[in-house]
Formats: sequence, C-alpha cells, structure tokens
Amino acid sequence: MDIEIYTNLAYIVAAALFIFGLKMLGSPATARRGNVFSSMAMLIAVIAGLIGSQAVSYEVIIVGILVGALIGTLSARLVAMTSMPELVALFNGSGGASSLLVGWATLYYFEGDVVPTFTAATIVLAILIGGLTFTGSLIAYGKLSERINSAALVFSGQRVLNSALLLAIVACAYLFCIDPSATSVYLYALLGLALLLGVMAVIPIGGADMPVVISLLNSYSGIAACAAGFAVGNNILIVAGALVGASGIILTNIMCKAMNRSLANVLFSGFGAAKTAKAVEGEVKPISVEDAYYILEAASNVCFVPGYGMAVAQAQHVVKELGKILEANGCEVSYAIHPVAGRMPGHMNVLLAEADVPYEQLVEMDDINPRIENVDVAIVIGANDVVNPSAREDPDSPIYGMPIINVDQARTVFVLKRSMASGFSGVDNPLFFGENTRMLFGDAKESISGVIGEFG
Amino acid sequence: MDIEIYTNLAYIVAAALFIFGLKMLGSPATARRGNVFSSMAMLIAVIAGLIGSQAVSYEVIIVGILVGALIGTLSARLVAMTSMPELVALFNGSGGASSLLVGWATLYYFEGDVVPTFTAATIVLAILIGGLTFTGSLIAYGKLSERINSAALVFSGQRVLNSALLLAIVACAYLFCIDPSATSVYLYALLGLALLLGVMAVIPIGGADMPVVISLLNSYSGIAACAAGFAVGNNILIVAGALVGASGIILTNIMCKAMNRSLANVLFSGFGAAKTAKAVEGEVKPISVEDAYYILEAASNVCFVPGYGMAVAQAQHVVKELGKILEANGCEVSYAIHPVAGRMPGHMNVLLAEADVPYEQLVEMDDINPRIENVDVAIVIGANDVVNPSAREDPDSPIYGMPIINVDQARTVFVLKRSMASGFSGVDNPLFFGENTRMLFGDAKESISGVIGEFG
Amino acid sequence: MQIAVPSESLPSERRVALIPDAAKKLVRAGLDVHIESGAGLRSGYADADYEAVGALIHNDQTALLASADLVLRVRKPSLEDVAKLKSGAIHVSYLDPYNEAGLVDALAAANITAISMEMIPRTTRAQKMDALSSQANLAGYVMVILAAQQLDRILPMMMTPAGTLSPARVFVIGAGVAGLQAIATAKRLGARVEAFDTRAVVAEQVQSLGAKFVEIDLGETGQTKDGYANALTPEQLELQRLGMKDVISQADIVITTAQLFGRPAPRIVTADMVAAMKPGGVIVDMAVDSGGNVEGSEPDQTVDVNGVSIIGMANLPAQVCKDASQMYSSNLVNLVSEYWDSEAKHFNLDMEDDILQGCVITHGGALVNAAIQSIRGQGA
Amino acid sequence: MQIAVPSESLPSERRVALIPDAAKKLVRAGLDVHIESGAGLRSGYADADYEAVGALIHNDQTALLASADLVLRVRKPSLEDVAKLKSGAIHVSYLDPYNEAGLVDALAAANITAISMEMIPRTTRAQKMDALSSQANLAGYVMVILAAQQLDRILPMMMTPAGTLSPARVFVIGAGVAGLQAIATAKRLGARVEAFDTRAVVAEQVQSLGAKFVEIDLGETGQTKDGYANALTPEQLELQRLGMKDVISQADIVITTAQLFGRPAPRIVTADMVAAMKPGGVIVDMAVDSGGNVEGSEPDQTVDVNGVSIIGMANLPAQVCKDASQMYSSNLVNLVSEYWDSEAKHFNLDMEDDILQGCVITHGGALVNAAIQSIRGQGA
Amino acid sequence: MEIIFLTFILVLSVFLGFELISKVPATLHTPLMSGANAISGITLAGAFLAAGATNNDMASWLGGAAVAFATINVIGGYLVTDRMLGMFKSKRGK
Amino acid sequence: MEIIFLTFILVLSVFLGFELISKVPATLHTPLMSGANAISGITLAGAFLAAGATNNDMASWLGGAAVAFATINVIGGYLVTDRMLGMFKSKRGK
Ligand SMILES: NC(=O)c1ccc[n+]([C@@H]2O[C@H](COP(=O)([O-])OP(=O)(O)OC[C@H]3O[C@@H](n4cnc5c(N)ncnc54)[C@H](OP(=O)(O)O)[C@@H]3O)[C@@H](O)[C@H]2O)c1
Ligand SMILES: NC(=O)c1ccc[n+]([C@@H]2O[C@H](COP(=O)([O-])OP(=O)(O)OC[C@H]3O[C@@H](n4cnc5c(N)ncnc54)[C@H](OP(=O)(O)O)[C@@H]3O)[C@@H](O)[C@H]2O)c1
Ligand SMILES: NC(=O)c1ccc[n+]([C@@H]2O[C@H](COP(=O)([O-])OP(=O)(O)OC[C@H]3O[C@@H](n4cnc5c(N)ncnc54)[C@H](O)[C@@H]3O)[C@@H](O)[C@H]2O)c1
Ligand SMILES: NC(=O)c1ccc[n+]([C@@H]2O[C@H](COP(=O)([O-])OP(=O)(O)OC[C@H]3O[C@@H](n4cnc5c(N)ncnc54)[C@H](O)[C@@H]3O)[C@@H](O)[C@H]2O)c1
Repeated sequence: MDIEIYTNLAYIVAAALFIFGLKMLGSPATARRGNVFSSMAMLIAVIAGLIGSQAVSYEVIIVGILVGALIGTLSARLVAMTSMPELVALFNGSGGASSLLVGWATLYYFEGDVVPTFTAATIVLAILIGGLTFTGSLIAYGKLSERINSAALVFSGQRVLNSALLLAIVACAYLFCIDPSATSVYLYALLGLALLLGVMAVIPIGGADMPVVISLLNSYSGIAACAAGFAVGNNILIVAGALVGASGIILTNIMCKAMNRSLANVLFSGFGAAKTAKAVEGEVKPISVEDAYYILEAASNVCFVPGYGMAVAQAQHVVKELGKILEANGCEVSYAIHPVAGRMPGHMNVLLAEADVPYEQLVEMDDINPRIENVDVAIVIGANDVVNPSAREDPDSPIYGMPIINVDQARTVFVLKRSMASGFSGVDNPLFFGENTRMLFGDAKESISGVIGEFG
Repeated sequence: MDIEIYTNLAYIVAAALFIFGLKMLGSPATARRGNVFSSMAMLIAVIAGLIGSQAVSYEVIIVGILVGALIGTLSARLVAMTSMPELVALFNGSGGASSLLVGWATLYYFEGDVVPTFTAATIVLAILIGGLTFTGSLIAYGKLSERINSAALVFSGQRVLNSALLLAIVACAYLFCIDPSATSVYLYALLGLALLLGVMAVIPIGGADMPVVISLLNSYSGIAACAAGFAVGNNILIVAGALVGASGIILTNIMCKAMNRSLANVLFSGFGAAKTAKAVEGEVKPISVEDAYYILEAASNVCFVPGYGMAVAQAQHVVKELGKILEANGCEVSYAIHPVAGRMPGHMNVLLAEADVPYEQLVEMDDINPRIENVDVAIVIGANDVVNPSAREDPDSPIYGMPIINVDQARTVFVLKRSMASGFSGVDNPLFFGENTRMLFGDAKESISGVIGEFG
Repeated sequence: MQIAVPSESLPSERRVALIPDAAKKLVRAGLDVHIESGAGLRSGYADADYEAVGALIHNDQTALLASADLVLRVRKPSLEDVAKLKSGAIHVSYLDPYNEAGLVDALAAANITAISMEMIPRTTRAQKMDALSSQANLAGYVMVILAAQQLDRILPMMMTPAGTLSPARVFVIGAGVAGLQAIATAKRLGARVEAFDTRAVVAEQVQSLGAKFVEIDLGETGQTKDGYANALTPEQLELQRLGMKDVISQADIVITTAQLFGRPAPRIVTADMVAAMKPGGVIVDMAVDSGGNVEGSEPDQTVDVNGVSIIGMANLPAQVCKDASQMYSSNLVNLVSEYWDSEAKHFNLDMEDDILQGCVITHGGALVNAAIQSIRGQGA
Repeated sequence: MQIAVPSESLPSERRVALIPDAAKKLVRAGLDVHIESGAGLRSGYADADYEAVGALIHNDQTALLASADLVLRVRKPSLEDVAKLKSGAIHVSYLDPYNEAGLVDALAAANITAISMEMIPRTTRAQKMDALSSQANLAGYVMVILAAQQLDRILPMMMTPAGTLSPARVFVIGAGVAGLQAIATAKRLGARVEAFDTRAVVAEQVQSLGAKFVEIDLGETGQTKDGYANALTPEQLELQRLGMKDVISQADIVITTAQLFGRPAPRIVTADMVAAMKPGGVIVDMAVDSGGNVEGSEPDQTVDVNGVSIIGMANLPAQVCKDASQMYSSNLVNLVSEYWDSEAKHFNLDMEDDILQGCVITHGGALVNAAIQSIRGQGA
Repeated sequence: MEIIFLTFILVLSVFLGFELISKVPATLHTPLMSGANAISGITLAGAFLAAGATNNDMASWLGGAAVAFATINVIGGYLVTDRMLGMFKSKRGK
Repeated sequence: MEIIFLTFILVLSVFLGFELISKVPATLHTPLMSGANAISGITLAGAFLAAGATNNDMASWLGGAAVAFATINVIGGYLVTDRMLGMFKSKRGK
C-alpha cells in the first residue's frame, strides 16, 4: 500500500511535467525545453512504474528495455533527417503494439478468476486501438518511405469489405466480453481483425496525407495507452494517454486545416470518399480567417493580386502589414498589378504607394504569369475581372482576349470579396469554383485584419 | 455503493459542464451561455450531492435551502446594478462561511473515532481559508459600499500584530492536528483567528483595490471548497473548487495588470508596503506589451503623441491601425501634434496623412492641453523633447519656456522608445520617472504591432 | 509593310506618336518603321535613338507619306497631308470625326482607311489601345500640378511652430479617368478633396481614393452603354449649379473634367460661382477645348477674374510629353499588333471586329462608321 | 505702443509681414497696429480685412514710419526708410547683416533697435520665431511643385493598360529644413527619392521620410553648435562631386538646398554634372540668391542647358505667399508677444536674453551683436 | 489510495483552471469573477452530508447553516452574473 | 469506486489535452507530433506489471515484448524529437 502511494505521488509529479512539456512543445521558443520536461516526466513515471510493479523477476524487463533502447537509439541517431516522418510512424507503431500486448497480457492475471466486464471492455479497446495503430503506422511508414505504392489504393468492394470488417469486430468484441478469457477464440479473432483494420484504414489514403494520418494514429496510440491504463488500473497511463489522445486530435485538426482538408475528410476518405470527390467540383469552397491563417503560416511564396475591391475596402495598409508579417515569417511576398485593376490607370499604384509598399515588390502581369506556378498562395483582394480565367479560355466571354493574371494556376488561391457578385464587366468568374480556390467572404480589410490577428 | 457510482458519474458530467461554462465565460460572445452551462452543472451536482448524501433527515436541508434561496434571489434581484461588486463580495463571503462550516461539521462524523491527520489538516485549511474569505469579503463589502472607511487603514504595530496572528494560527493548527476533535479548544481558537485574519488582511487595502481583493477572495473560496472536498471526500468539490481557485488566481492577475499593479503588491501591500511606496518614486517603470494591452483595452480616451521616433520606426501605419482598433473598442482617439515634433515642420502631418489618419482626429497642442486630464492613456510614440515637463517646470533647463504637450497630466502615460536616451536637445526627461508613466521599451513599430496582436 | 511617323505639324504638340522603345517592338514584329527626322525631338528623343532600334529616318515628309502603308501620328492630318497619302493606306491618329466632316470626306475620297483613336470603344478588351483614357489619366495629374503651382498656398496640412496651415480644399467636378487621377494626385499632396459627378456609380470610386463625394440630387441621370455620361436637362444643370456653388466657394482649387463625347462641354461653373471663390483660388478647366466647363476660361490662357485664376490649358498631356508619348505609342503598338499577322506579314483588318467597327471611320473609299453615319443622318 | 507695417517695396515680394489674423492677436494684446494701405493685397488681404480686426490703415508711408515704435516687415529697409524712422524705434525684418554693413551702420546711427529675423538662434525655445525655418519649409514644398510642373514626365509610378511608367527619380542635396520638406513632398507625389547631406546625422531623418540616403565618404565633416553645416575643404567638395555625379545622371529632378549661413553657397552641381543629366531633366537651385549650388543657375530665371532646365527662383516662399505670410506673421507675433508685457504695456527688451542676444543687431546707437562684431573684427 | 486519486484530480483541475482563462476583456472581469464565485458555492453539495445527518445535533446545525450560506452563494451568484451579462447583450459580438 | 476516480481523471486529462494545444506554427507540427508520440510510450509503465510477473510464461513474454516495443517508442521518440528541435535552434525566438 505504501509503495502504491509513493509511486502514485511520483505519477502526479510526472503528470504535471507531462502537462508542462506538452504545453511548451507548442511554442517555438520553449519547444526544446518542453521535450526535456516531458522526457524527465517519462523517466520518473517509468522508474515509479518499475518499483510499483513489484516485479518478481527482472530478466524479461531488462532484456526488453535493452533491446528497445538499442533499437530506439540506433534508429533515432542513424536515420537521415529527411526520413524523420517515417521514423516517427514506426515509433508510433511500436507504442501501439505495446498497448496491444499490455492489454492482452492483462488477461493472464485473472487465470481462472472471472474477468470483470469493464476490464474486458478496456482490454478489447487496448487491443483494437493498439493493433490498428500498429499496422496503420506500418503502412504509413511503407507509403512514406515508398516501400509500398504511395498512391491511394482503391478497389471495388472496398466499402463492403470494410463494413464487414467493422461488423466482425463489433461481433467478436461483444462475444469476447460475454466470456472473456485468455484463451477465447474471439480474442485471437480480435487480434487479427485489429491488425487488418489498421491496414484497411490506411491503404486508401494517399502518401501526401500521411503526416496527418500519423498524427491521428499518434492520437490513437495515446487512447490505446489510456485503455491499457484502465485495464491495469494505472493512473499515469490514463493521464498521459488521455493527454496525448486529446492533444493529438487537436494537432491533427490543425494539420488538416493547414492542408486545407477537414478532419472528417481524412478520417473517412478511405471509405469511399474518393468516389464522391469528383462530384464536388464546381462547388464554392469558403474558408475561415483562421484556416486562411494556417495555410499562410505555412506558405513560402505569396502573391497579392489587388483589385478595385481593395480600394473600396481601403485595405492597402493592412495588406502591406500582412505582407510584412509574411516576410518576417520567411515568406517571399510580391504584389502583382494588373494594368486595368481598379477604376483608373495606376489606381493600385496610388494605393500601394500610400501604404509604402516598396516599388521592388510590385510586379507586372507579364512578369508574374510565367512563374505563377511557384506561388503557394495567390491572395486576390477584391479583384475579379482581372483574374477571370474565362478571358483566357472562353471565346464567347465578353472579356475574351484580355490578358489576365493567371492566379488559377497558383497552388492555392484565396479570393477576398464580399459576395459572389461579378465585377465591372458583369461576367461570371469560374475562378471562384476552382479546385484550388478558397473564398474568404467579407470586407477585404476586415478579412485581412482578421488574418493578421491570427498571426499576432 | 451503486448510488455512489451514479452520483459520481453525475459529478463527472457536472465537472465537464463547469469546465465548458468557465471557458465560455471568458469570451463576450459566449459568456451568457457559459453562465447557463455552469448553473446547469451546479444543478446536476447539487441534486447528485443530495441523493448521494443519503441524508436521514431532510428538514434542516430544506430549511437551509429555502432560506438561502430566498436571500440570494431577493438580493440579486433587488440590488441596484451599481452595487453589484459589493453584492458579489457578500455572496463570496457566504461561500467562504459555508466551507468553514462544512469543514467544522466534518469533525462530528468521527465522534469518538480518531480523526486521521490528513483529514484534520484539510479541515484546518477549510476553516482557515473559509473564515478568511468570510470576514475578508465582509470588509471588502463594507469598504465598497462605504459603510466603513474605504481608505487603507494603517496603524503602528500592524506588522507586529499580523506576524503574531500568523504565528498563532500556525501554532493552533499544529496543536489541533496533533489531537483533532470537535471539542478541541484549538479548534475554536482557529475559528476566531481565521475570522480575524480576514479582517486584518483586507483593512489595510484601499477601496480602489477592492475588485482585485474580491477576485482574490473568490479564488480563496474556491480553494476553501476544495479543502472541504478533501475533508468530506467529495470529488466535485475538489474539481470545481480547484477550477475556481486556479482560474480565480489568473483572473486576479489579469485584473492587477489592468490596474497596473503586481499581484504580490496587492497580496502583501497590507503588510507594510505602504511605508516603502514613497521610496520607489523616481523609478522607471517598464511595462510589457501584454500589460499595455490590458490597460488600453479598458481605456475610453486615448491620445497618441507622436514624435521623431515614430518617423524613425515608420510606425505611422500601425499607429493608425491601433487607433482604429481602439475606436472600434468604443474608445475616443485623438492624435496630438506638437508643432516642433519630428525634424521638419509638418513632419508628423506628412506621416499621418500617409497613413490616412483623418484630419479631424489631429489636434493641436493648445487644444489638447486643457483637456489632457480626461485622457486615460497618452501614448507617446518616440517623442521626447516635446513632452518634457522640465520645459515647463525647470527654469534651468535649456528648453525652459518651450510649450509642451502636458502628457504627464494624463491619467496614464505610455512612453514608447528604445532606451532611456535623450532626444534632439539632449536634455533628460523627468517624464520617464513619473508616477503614472510606463515605459514600453523597444522599436515603436514593433511595440505597437505587439499591442495590436494582443487585441487580435 | 511600311509604317510612317511624320512630325506633328502643330507647334504646341510636343508628343510623338511612336517613341523609340515602341518603334523597336514594331521593327521586331517585322514591320518597316520610317520616322521623319526630328519627330521625337520635342519629347526628348533624337533621330539617333530611332536609328538605334532599327527605324529609318526620312527628311522629306511628302515622300514619307506617299510611300507609307500605315501612318501613325498624334494629331489629325491636314487636308494637304491627306492628299499626299497613297490610296489604300491606313491612317491612325486623333480625328475628331464628329466635328471634322470635311476631313472625313477627304479621307474617304482618298480611299484611306482612317482609324480615329478617340473612337476606340471602351470595352475591357480595347483598354490597352484606349488613348483617350491613357491621355486623360495624365491630364488629371497635370491639372493638379498646374493648380498647385498657381495657388498661393500649399496643399497639405502642416502643424508647425509658426502655426497650423490647414489643408487646401480641392473640388473635382467629373470623376472620369482624368477626374479620378486628379483626385488621387491632390490626395497624395495632402489636400482635402471633394468630388462630384452626375453618374452616381462613381461615388464609390471617389471614396475608394479617400476623397469625399458631394451628393447633389439631380433626379434621373445615367450613362451610355460605353460608360460616357448622358447630357443633363437644363433643370438638372441648374440644380447642379446651386448644389455646387457652396462647395466651390470654399474650395481653393476647382478642377473640372466634364466632357460629353463629340458634343460641346457643359457649362458647369458660372461666373457667379467664380466670383464666390476666395481671391487666390485656382480653377482648371479641362474641357476648355470643347467649349469649357467654366465661364470665362480661354484656351491656353490663365485668366484672372478678381484674383481667381482660371487655367485653360488645351493640351494637358503634352505637359508631360515624355510619358504621354510613351503611353500613346503603347496604345498604337497594341492596336497594330492586335491586327498585324507577323507570320503572314499581313495587316488583318477584319471589319467584323467590334473594336475596328468602332474606330475605323473610312474604309474602301467610303464612310463606314455607324456612329458617324447616324450623326450625318441627323444632320441631313 | 504703435506698430507699423509698411508695404514691401520690392515688387516681387508678395508676402506681407502681418496678416489680419496675426494683427488681431497684437490688437488684443493691447498694441496699436497701423498698416500701410494695400500692404496685404498681394497676399490676398484687403485693407478692409485689417480694419475688421481693429488695425488702422495709413496711406502715407513716411508718416507711418515716423510715428512707429515698432516696425514689422519682411524685407530689409532701404537707407531712406531708415532715415524716416524715429530714434529709439524697433525695426524687425530680414536684414542680411553679414553682407549689409552699410545698412547696419545706418541703423545704429539712427539709434534704431534692429532685429534681424535671420539671426534668431536655432534653439528649441526660439523655434516659434524662426522665420528662416518656417520659410525654408515652404520653399522645400515649392521647389518640388515647380520641378514637377517643369518636368516632361509624371512623378509617380503607374501600371496601366498602356504600359508601365516608372517613378521619377528625385535627388535632394542638402537635407535641412527645406530639403526634408522637398523629400517629403516628392515622396508624396510617388517619386523615388534619394538625398545627400554632408551632415551624416540627417541620414536617419531622411530615411524616416521613406527616402534613401546616398552615402558618400567625405572624411571628417560636422556641424556648428547651431545645427548649421561647416564649410567643406576643397578635397571634400571634389569627393562629393564625384560621388554625386552618378546619382545626378540618373535623376529626373535634382533639388539643391545647401546654404552656408552668411557665406556664399557651395558650388555642388557643376556643368559636367548638368551635362550628364538626361534631356528633359530639371534642376532647382534654392541657393541661387547666395551664389548658387548649381553652375549656370540664374536668379529668377529658368535656364535651359542642352534640354536640362535649371530653375533658379530666388524668392521661393513668395510662390505660396498666403501661407508664407501667415507663417512669417506668426513668427513675428511670437517674437513680439515673448517680450511684450501686456500688463505694463511695455516692451521688455532684456539684452541678457539669449534669443535677443542672437538677433538684435543694433541697439542704443551701437552695433551690439557679437557675431557681426566678430566678422567686422576679422574684416578689419 | 483514495487520497491519491483525489490529489490527481486536484492537480489536473488546477492545471485546467489555469489553462481555461487566458485573455479576458476588461468588461468581462466582473461577470467572470461573479460567475466563478457562483461555482465556488459548490460546497453546497458537501454541506448536505452534514446537514442530513441526524446523529449529531451540532453537526446538523452547522450543516444547515452551511447549506443556507452556500445556497445564497449559488443562487445569488448565478442570478447576478446573468443580470450583468444581460447588459452586454448585442453590444459586442466578435 | 476506483473506476469512478479513473474516469474523473480521464475526463480532466482529456479537457486538459484539448486546452493545451491551441495555435501551433507549421514548423512545429512534426516535432510536436513526435514529442506527443514519445509520451504515448507511457505504456511502458504498465508493461512492467506483465513482464515482471513470473506466474505466467505467456504473460511475461507478452510483457517483455510490450516493454521492448514501448522502450523503442520512448527512447526513439525523445531522441528524434530533440534532433528535430535542435535544427530550429535560434532560427526563431519570438
Ligand atoms: N483601370 C482602369 O483604368 C479602369 C477604368 C474603368 C474600368 N475598369 C475596369 O474595371 C475592372 C477592374 O478589375 P478589378 O478586378 O480590379 O475589379 P472588378 O472586376 O470590378 O472587381 C472588384 C471586386 O471587388 C469586390 N469588392 C468590392 N468591394 C469590396 C470590399 N470592400 N471588400 C472585398 N471585396 C470587395 C467586388 O466583389 P463583391 O461585391 O462580392 O465584394 C468585385 O467583384 C476591369 O473590368 C476594368 O476593365 C478599369
Ligand atoms: N520640427 C522641426 O522642424 C524640428 C527641426 C529640427 C529639430 N527639431 C527638434 O527635434 C525635437 C523634436 O522632438 P521629438 O519629441 O519629436 O523628438 P526627440 O526629442 O528627438 O525624441 C525622439 C525620441 O524618439 C526615440 N526613438 C528614435 N527611434 C525610435 C524607434 N525606432 N522606436 C521608438 N522610439 C524611437 C528616441 O529615443 P530612443 O533612442 O530611446 O528610442 C528619442 O528620444 C525638438 O527638440 C525640436 O526642437 C525640430
Ligand atoms: N470599360 C473600360 O475598360 C473603360 C475604359 C476607359 C474608361 N472607362 C470608364 O468610362 C467612364 C468615363 O470615362 P471618361 O473620363 O473618359 O469620361 P468623360 O471624359 O466623357 O467625362 C468625364 C467625367 O465627367 C462626368 N460628367 C459629365 N457631365 C457632367 C456634369 N454636368 N457634371 C459633373 N460631371 C459630369 C462624367 O460622368 C465623367 O465621369 C469612366 O467611368 C471610366 O471608368 C471604362
Ligand atoms: N534646434 C532647432 O530647434 C532647430 C530649428 C531649425 C533648424 N534646425 C536644424 O538645423 C539644421 C540646418 O537647417 P537649415 O535647413 O536651415 O540649414 P541650411 O539652410 O544652412 O543648409 C541646408 C542643408 O544643406 C546641407 N549642406 C551644406 N553644405 C552642403 C554640401 N556641400 N553638400 C550637401 N549638403 C550640404 C546642410 O547640412 C543642411 O542640412 C537642420 O538639421 C535643422 O533640423 C534646428
């Protein structure tokens, strides 16, 4: 009893350190110290756990630790910096496997005794989520390191198969919980199904989305640790697992936003979303100020394309301010001026000179168009006709033949305007429906100020 | 046992609702809903607590609730809006009293049994903090409603008395814990001392600081509830109490900053700080961007006083931006231009026109000086000579006789500059050492951008 | 294909139809560019600059015109010039076809394809050839500089040890291309700017430049489909005058830019309004050439009316002839390039094209322009 | 106490020493203000405006001067004017005391207390009376307007359908009061502005206006304690010329403001630099009156040197005479108010006062000014 | 062991309390304080234990008083907070 | 009752986890993920229970494997995170 109290006191200290560590990891200035805090917490927790386990034999433990430490150290030290994400995936898989094994091993405590249903349920969770994390991470690793085809793998009957898989898992889990034991066939079925689930969940996701998948699986491995914690009744597993589970979800969400996707889209794209993707083409995709921030924060080449709306909103000063913030963020910034933007020749020049945008950053249409593909984000500020692709593509358009700034060929386009209304020439603009276009509705000045606020 | 599980499940739900409620209370858009959430949480917790208490007789409970509800409802409904802060103080005092009583009553459970030392300690805490909160809140109420003299009460021997009081409390607490019982004389001594402590802690604080004191006592009452929770072993008391205790401390801190004082200053000013206050006169008081934000956020009349440093920092655009944000915040904004500010006649006009500050907001020195006392915050942006009070006061100064903008007579002055260096005329500036002056060191543009970021 | 750029015959015309940079583009496109000696001199371009880009210099204007397939110039040709052109040649310049019936007839008779730069339609696609806009833009800037130079005050506000100078008040009437640029320039100089236009749609544009739009309720007005203003009824003009008198009496500078295409300009500022201005005030009348918006304005003169100066400079863009020439040349090059097939070395004058339908006045020996024809119809 | 404001005798001097608003302040302070009829006319102020604020109008200048205790004017008096003054009167105006030895002697002989507005010391406290600064400030603005009007280009950048016009380049030499205002005005108009000054301390001030400071290493320079520049050695001048030639050859507008107080201005822009400029370029020489910074500049003329115009306007502030008069009047009113005891109705000329020590030239029948005395000493 | 759990809960709640409140505009200082104050009336849930016990008169009297005081805090606190917040309605709506 | 406490702890931890991470610059996404991943190796503390028991061979084998896997996660995770963060050193320092 005494030992239990002391280990748990140590766990409390460890929990506090984990909390500090995670918090500090989220900010550039403190991230490294945060990692040290968190590793100290781990040391305390592990030593306390070791003492608290009141182990009878230490051989297996020592061998396990030695093997694990060796593999962990070597791979962390030797692997090239560029393959870090794969490595994290592998480590994450180990965590999942460990949770699965702990859950499984717990069953053997009860030899002969009845396993309480609650414990059985937590064991099932630990096994399921641990197994899913394990194989899911392996597949993610494979895709990232291109050991397996990194393209999304979609085959007919996939949805049916996945549905069947889920059904089977629910059934086995139920049957196992009714009569839980270390020798239950359902246990083995569950083990297999969990591993299969991980594979099935990740194969239909493309390689480019892997970082998000890993982050999600990381969150899962926290949940798995949490479930294992319930199974063995260990506080620190629950606290640390829950912290990782919850903050992992948030981080995943942040990453999705930075990639311009919803979490749901990533979570379920494996189950048939690929099919429906085509259908949403031609849809207007609004974006929030916050999401715009995440994308801009990660961009390294931003081009502003101002139009009459910037003048109406008198947004030139905030635009310049955002430009400077982006530059400070290590981003290349330019202002592409279309000759007829605005309502008088040189309209944009007057405004941008007033805001003291250096002449060097102003580029002409003919200079920006050849390198527009390298622009990560083209921010169209209240321009419309001058970025209307139908001037280039649609011979029936009244503005056909007018050269435009080809923002539709930039990686991402933000269009800042108040509505879907057309511009001076009154023609519709297919740009707004583009695949890579995001509409940031609202007064341009307010929208930009909002984004600046997010950077603050 | 079953009941205990269900009440505790209810407590979990309540805890979650409390957390949501508190979070939402911190933002204008959601505050009201947050209060509703929190009150729902309270309802759930109270009902669960009532059922979980497995009370034998309900008479006392019902009478207590009726009396409390009547008083609470009537006072909340009838008291004028302007006396809200006093009322909150009274309510807070009731909370403290309740914790004290619960702690005290717990002793009677053990009739004959030995009270565990831990429980005794938590009881002492509940009584001490509860008692302190109770009388402290009453004094705060008295000062606010001016039923007692709202000035800080300082008398000779106060420090000695307070030290003796603290010593006595420690001694009694120790003696009580050695042999805890409902009939211990030390218990009664503690009760008395706790109540006295509350009085002694609050009387030396002036009426103007009462809101901070109430916020702090509020935090204490949370801690008292938490201690009572430990005494009776009730989870929701611990969770809710700790939440209030911790968030109360943070809120107190925020309020101190908005008042330009440190928490330590408020906490200990009663114990003799009043004596040393004089000595710190003539000291430079730097301020952080964050603290500047809190003060500006609460200001209703702000006057910018630009000088040459604004030109050097090219801060005109961000200044204008901050001006607009303040206006949007309901604040009156003006720009006071000293005729010789800058390095050429009309220097400030050029800059502010570039930033498109409306001419209507520019005021001349002779117009602002008569009403400078009404200015909550004068923000001096890289000006120095033109706000140097020695031009007004010190006949030996080389700039004696030059009319200046009397920012030193504004309620608060922020001086934004990079160092303590002197300006064009090379004379020292006593403004920087003023009682109501805060130095915001750093490049003016960065400082202002920082403040804008805080508003974001 | 031989392009000829004769010198401008009007001595006050300092612009040139083709600057060396523009000539270079045409040479590159495979056209032979011939320049009359000294054509660019008044804009600061020597013959050598043209030769450097591959153009040929001619001393004899008559020979130059006679051999040209395409003539580019700023001002309308004289009747003698028309006589010198070879049949079938294309002639591009300002023409003033609404008022120059005789010249148009002569061009038609000589079988010249005459393109009038004023008649480039105001469509989005034609903007790059729109010389009216490009020159009006510069005129807007010039008017403010002239006014600032004439005014006995400074435009910006200044708070100085020697007191505060209040910003000058500038009132711009007509917020078209020139008016907007005038607003922008005056704003830049720090003046307090107000503007008025009969087209209510431009209020937003005025505000987008940080100036104030003066609201005067005139009832129904409107604009033609090309973006030109409709003429006002006499009652509306009276209403407008009353509404503006107040603003004018407080203004230090008044700039009028109200032109009605092809017709005499409206008289907006009357003598009593001028009289109401403070002595020292300045008025710039951009429409002085087409009748004048201001009572008492005289072409190319600065008239003093009780201390108020009325500047009536006719050829405002020529004040900044270097930039004006550059922009006009660009317009011409854009026009030529649009229809020049550099593969086939052929000038592709497709008369179905909406731009050409607007700006070609005579072709194949006849008056082909619908707008001018309809005016003639009325006249008959 | 009777104050007299005679008309300026120089026909080109459009300023007036006291505008009605300023006269009002003096009247309120209990002084009798007498104005010669028509004195304010050239700045736009009628006699009636003065009468309205309580000043008296005189037709006879001689009588006016003879009865005055305090004379306020812009330009230095003629010897005849001095003769008309009554003994013991105070005379405030520009005086040019370094060069006008005869006039100074005459003033001393006539027992006039002569205050020279150029000699107001440049202390922070005296700034409100500092007419040199207030007028130089306006001159800075005027120079840019004049140059912009003369230039055959526009100053701002414009990206238009007819091509991009690059911003004009403006080079300001001497970043004192006038130079800084010139920089600010050119920046406002959208030009690309560079500036140079021998005093390295102004680099920051130049940058604070958004312009570029041209660094030329001249070795040791420096400024006097009053903030005026020291004269350069011949070697330094040569270094500076070389360094600036490059910048000048690219500039569209060059503005020189380098004056050395009381001495001939340095010759900064030589003929070869002028020749290196593009045709159409414009130079404005503010120092033309004290010898000229630019080779070939002529007072009150615009000289054309191979297409480059050199504007040598001597009295720049008079171009904006209304504002210039307002500021000069303010300076005078501030000076008078500083020493006028309105209780005791007494003019309190405390010769220990550091401002008066600087600006009073003659007093009590003698030359009292230390600076002028020391010059005389050297001369002897 | 129960103490351990309680301590765990305490520590986590304290951290959560710190994290929950970050930037609060000045106008919300008083309502937030008042709202938090109402929550601290949670002692009510603990007071029932004492008030409902019949075994000891003193305890149940103390408990009754505790219930009354806590109820004042709870009811009064929520009502007052709501009244205060009602005044902001639609004034701002970020 | 223990389950109740554990659930309490779980709920509070989840809330805390949500609150802790708010705005994270893109450059920190991977390190933060990796650092959090290392924390999820906490299963190690639970794996000892199984690995240290002699009473059942199977359990101790499973436990041993669990220990090894978890150790990989912990050691590797912290080292990799540190390596990544080392690269930012002094690049930014808000
Ligand atoms: N440059 C010239 O000299 C000149 C002269 C005359 C005409 N034009 C013509 O004007 C057009 C110029 O193209 P453009 O792309 O600059 O302008 P545009 O096509 O007229 O589009 C401007 C867009 O800005 C948006 N907007 C207006 N106010 C806004 C605000 N406060 N915040 C955010 N968005 C706002 C409007 O959309 P919402 O209403 O949905 O917000 C509108 O679609 C061309 O067609 C050109 O031919 C040019
Ligand atoms: N208006 C005119 O015509 C004229 C002409 C000549 C001289 N003057 C003289 O100039 C003075 C004008 O007074 P003033 O109050 O405007 O200026 P000032 O007295 O010269 O003070 C300017 C202050 O700005 C600060 N500063 C410089 N760069 C900064 C930056 N990047 N960020 C923040 N602060 C910065 C400096 O302090 P740190 O170094 O500590 O930052 C300095 O103390 C008067 O003495 C006047 O007589 C005026
Ligand atoms: N579609 C295009 O690409 C394109 C190209 C060039 C110009 N435009 C548009 O065409 C419009 C007209 O251009 P413009 O400057 O050549 O026009 P303009 O020279 O014919 O007239 C100048 C301005 O004066 C105004 N006006 C006329 N009578 C008036 C009166 N009595 N009082 C006050 N104002 C009066 C007109 O409304 C116009 O705004 C502009 O709005 C411009 O934006 C469009
Ligand atoms: N203390 C005060 O309150 C006060 C009042 C007015 C002016 N000032 C200061 O006095 C200084 C001079 O004022 P000013 O404009 O009347 O001076 P100025 O007219 O004597 O000279 C103009 C400028 O030309 C520069 N110059 C001289 N020789 C030059 C050369 N060879 N090449 C290039 N530049 C040369 C000078 O350095 C000066 O900046 C300014 O810096 C001003 O700020 C101070």
